[in-house]
Amino acid sequence: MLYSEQVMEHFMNPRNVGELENPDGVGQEGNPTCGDVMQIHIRVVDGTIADCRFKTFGCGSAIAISSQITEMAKGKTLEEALAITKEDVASQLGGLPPQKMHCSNLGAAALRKAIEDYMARRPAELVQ
Amino acid sequence: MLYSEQVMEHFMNPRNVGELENPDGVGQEGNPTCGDVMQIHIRVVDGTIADCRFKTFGCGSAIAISSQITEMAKGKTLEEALAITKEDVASQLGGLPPQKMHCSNLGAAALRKAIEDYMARRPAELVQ
Amino acid sequence: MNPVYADHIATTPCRPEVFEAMKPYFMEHFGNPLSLHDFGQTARDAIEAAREQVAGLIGAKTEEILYTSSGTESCNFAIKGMTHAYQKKGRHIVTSSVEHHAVANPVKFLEKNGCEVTTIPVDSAGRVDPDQVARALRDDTALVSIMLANNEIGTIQPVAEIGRITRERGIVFHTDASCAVGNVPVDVEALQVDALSLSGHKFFGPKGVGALYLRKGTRITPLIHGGIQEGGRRAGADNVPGIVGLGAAAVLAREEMNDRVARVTDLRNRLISGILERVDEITYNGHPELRLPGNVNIAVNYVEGESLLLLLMHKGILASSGSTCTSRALKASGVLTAIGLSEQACQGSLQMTLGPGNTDAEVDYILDVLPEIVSKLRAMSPLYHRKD
Amino acid sequence: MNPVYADHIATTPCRPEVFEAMKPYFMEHFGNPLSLHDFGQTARDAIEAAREQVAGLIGAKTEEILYTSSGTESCNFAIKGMTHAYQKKGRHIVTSSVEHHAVANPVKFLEKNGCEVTTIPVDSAGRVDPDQVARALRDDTALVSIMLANNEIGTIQPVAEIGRITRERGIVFHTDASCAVGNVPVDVEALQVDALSLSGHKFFGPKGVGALYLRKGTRITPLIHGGIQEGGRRAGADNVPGIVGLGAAAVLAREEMNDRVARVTDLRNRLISGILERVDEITYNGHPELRLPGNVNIAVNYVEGESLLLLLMHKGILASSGSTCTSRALKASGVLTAIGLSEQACQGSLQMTLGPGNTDAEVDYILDVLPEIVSKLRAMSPLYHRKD
Ligand SMILES: Cc1ncc(COP(=O)(O)O)c(C=O)c1O
Ligand SMILES: Cc1ncc(COP(=O)(O)O)c(C=O)c1O
Repeated sequence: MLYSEQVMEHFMNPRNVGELENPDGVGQEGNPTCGDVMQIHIRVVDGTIADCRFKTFGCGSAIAISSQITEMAKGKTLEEALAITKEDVASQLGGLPPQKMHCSNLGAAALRKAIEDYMARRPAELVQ
Repeated sequence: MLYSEQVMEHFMNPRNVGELENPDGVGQEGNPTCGDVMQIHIRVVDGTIADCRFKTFGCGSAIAISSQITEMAKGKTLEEALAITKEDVASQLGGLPPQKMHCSNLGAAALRKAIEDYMARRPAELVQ
Repeated sequence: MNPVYADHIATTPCRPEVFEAMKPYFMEHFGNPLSLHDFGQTARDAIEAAREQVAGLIGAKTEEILYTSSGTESCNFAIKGMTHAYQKKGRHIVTSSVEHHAVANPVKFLEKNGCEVTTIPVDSAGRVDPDQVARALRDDTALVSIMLANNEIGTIQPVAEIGRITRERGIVFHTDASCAVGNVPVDVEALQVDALSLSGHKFFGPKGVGALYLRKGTRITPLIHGGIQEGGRRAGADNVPGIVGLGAAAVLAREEMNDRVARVTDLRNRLISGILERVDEITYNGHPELRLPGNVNIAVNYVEGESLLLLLMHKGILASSGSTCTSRALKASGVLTAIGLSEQACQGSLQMTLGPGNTDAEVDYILDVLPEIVSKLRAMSPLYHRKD
Repeated sequence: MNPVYADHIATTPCRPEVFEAMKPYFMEHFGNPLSLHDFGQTARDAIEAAREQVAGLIGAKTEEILYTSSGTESCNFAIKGMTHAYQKKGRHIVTSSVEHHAVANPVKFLEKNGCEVTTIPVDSAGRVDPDQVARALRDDTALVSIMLANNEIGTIQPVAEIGRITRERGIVFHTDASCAVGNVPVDVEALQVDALSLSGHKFFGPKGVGALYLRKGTRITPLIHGGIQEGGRRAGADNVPGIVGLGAAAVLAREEMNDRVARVTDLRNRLISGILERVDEITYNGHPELRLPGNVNIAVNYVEGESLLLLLMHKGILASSGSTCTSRALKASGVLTAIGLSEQACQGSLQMTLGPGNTDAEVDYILDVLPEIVSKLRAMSPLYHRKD
């Protein structure tokens, strides 16, 4: 197969699958008509991502990326989490086939949306 | 190879190769620039072909045909010899590949020319 | 456990008999059929014997078989060569919306280069309506090309009916039978086609060899010009071992045809009915009966095909999919779209194609494994959740 | 006695190493390189490894190698595909008078279909003058195609000089190296070509596989449209075992190149000087040095080539000829005519092409046998008599 061992490992044993009860933020990215959909739930405690779950409709790399990015997000401050790039995710996974690089974008985008959702729900002053 | 056994046998062991000393008739057919040349010498005794020789520049079938037609001509009257067709020669040889049928024409034509040469050398009344 | 190969549409292994037949032609009888000498004669005899074998499989005359390097080359040869040869009639081509790239892409190329193309749609089972073909024909139609069996959904087209119509109108008709020949009975007389493409590696023959059936009297312009191989219609050194292998595969296919069809149809029916019993929200694509014996094409809702393939592969099951992510061109299958599947459903495409070498135990194993895999992926799918 | 194979230009046997390399890909590793699963990956790895091997033989980059089914297909692909891709520049083609049918016939086809063609003549050694090529180039020249080595007289063309000229003018240049690659050192950088055709069965690889070198950035329109094999530039199921065999043949050729050239050149020189010593009234055709190592092409005056071949064959020697009678098209060799041989001399054409597998004893045997055969035929020839 065209995937690295790390991708396959995450794909076969994805971390953080599922949803959170009453999540603090929810982000979804992608479009089922043209490929993958990723949904990320976050729990935020003291400005830090305390927990993080995903559900993904997509190919092997999409699932591995979801698993990887939720692992990376946990324990990070919102600011740190927002700084995660698609390249970070891909390199943590030992690289992705070129035609799959767009998937890694979805992960970062879904996480950003979840954080934005969290911030949108908070009173303005707290978001500072 | 594409030739019958009979063709190959005549080609490998051609009969009547050579020329006659003071032949009664000589015929040549063909053209070295585009393929085969056959030359036939005949000796005529009492209106019958008593001896017959050939020289041929040409492919396997041309040589086999020359050998075969000289064999067929020997002992025949001039009239009988003139009646030999290319098909007769080809069939005596167990057939020829289609693209080689034109060669068998050369044999009959060279023989005819040798007989015509013989007749042209005789006084007119004898030719009756 | 050995892998379960359920991807016979992608390619098939050479049968041992085929490989045995080919073997002497690599090093021992290596002559070029064009050589006049004995080595050439041996090679010539071999490819002519194979021509008779290939012709025998499809009810053709020996001299109506032209060797090529693949089903794709055969299709290109037919489509470009016949359109060129009949260009005085016009430059209109009629084809279907479910053709393999091997037909669709040369047609597209011709369209960009001055031809006009009418593409006949298919119904939800993937069938072309012969009446629609009849209505599409014009005085300037140079060629009709409609496949015999579809490589994705397995649907078999009403080629004989179309053949009757094109013959009446005096228009030449090519059918791409690349994945049909050797797997279902094919007879060029019954089909009334003027040209038919076939491919060795689809029925246990070697890769690198195909053939074009061209009805006597049908004109064609060569695709590959050069030497006088194939009567000057297809130049290039003959792939002697490949051709011998194609002949051997044709002989096996002819001998085993009834058994193959019966056996593979039975395996397929067991597989699809087992799946439909065990997994809900599945669409079974293609025509229920008029399909390739080994073809099982389904859409598994709420999951994506590549993930399915990876998990199946982890369990030793080799299959394929028409999803966007499994396509190197990153486009979902045009065939699934043509039969009206939603784009989301296309993403859940799974194709398993069985062959006579598959066993009941292998089908049982797939049926054991597939439901868990689907459940695992659905549990991860945000779309599936939504639905509850 | 085993036959003496002196017809390496017609084809060569697979080397045992080549066949061994191919073997696992018929039944065991039979996957389709396009399949995502493991069987596909194995096949994909195999053809990519071979691509590197083929590239290595000719100094190309791996991604500059496209697989085809023969030298002829490569030539057609290059000539039609590059002319089409560069048609905005114009439709003028420059070629030589001694090209193989694989080049001459597609060029003729294009000429009939709207292209203009300039054919450069050759000198009596069969060489093209690069200056004449330079003078033939026009603003609307789309393509130059001049062969690297001639398959009949063995003459090697000044391809590097021509490459320098075409590059200066910004015109793409294809060379047909079908009978050169694997037999003489070939380096696409030194030659400065944009495209180069090669053929597996000419250097101990399998029949049914060739390649086109296409310099990075050079445009080409596919000849065979369809799937996404070869980056969409050459569709059709990959001939995996054939490609693996081509790679193995390339590796052997690279390793053995110096030895091959030295050994075969020596055999050839012994053969031709022996013939010239023993038989009078013989013309040695082609360039004395700038020729394929194994090529001996002579005209034996007063006798006809097919008869020579038959008698040689009877003695177990397999050779070829450019005479009318040995050509299935019943036309004398255009190459021999192009170097100025009289038509009668063409009839006496005899070509013996040696390979590294031939032995000194075999050369001695040919030298033993040939004079008698010539004498026998001359004794039968009415033309020979005339001359005395
Ligand atoms: C110079 C040249 N070009 C092209 C070809 C054709 O190659 P293939 O036999 O692989 O089709 C040959 C083979 O005879 C050749 O010698
Ligand atoms: C319907 C159809 N047409 C054409 C082809 C192409 O044949 P090949 O793989 O021999 O090039 C295939 C193979 O997938 C096919 O299934």
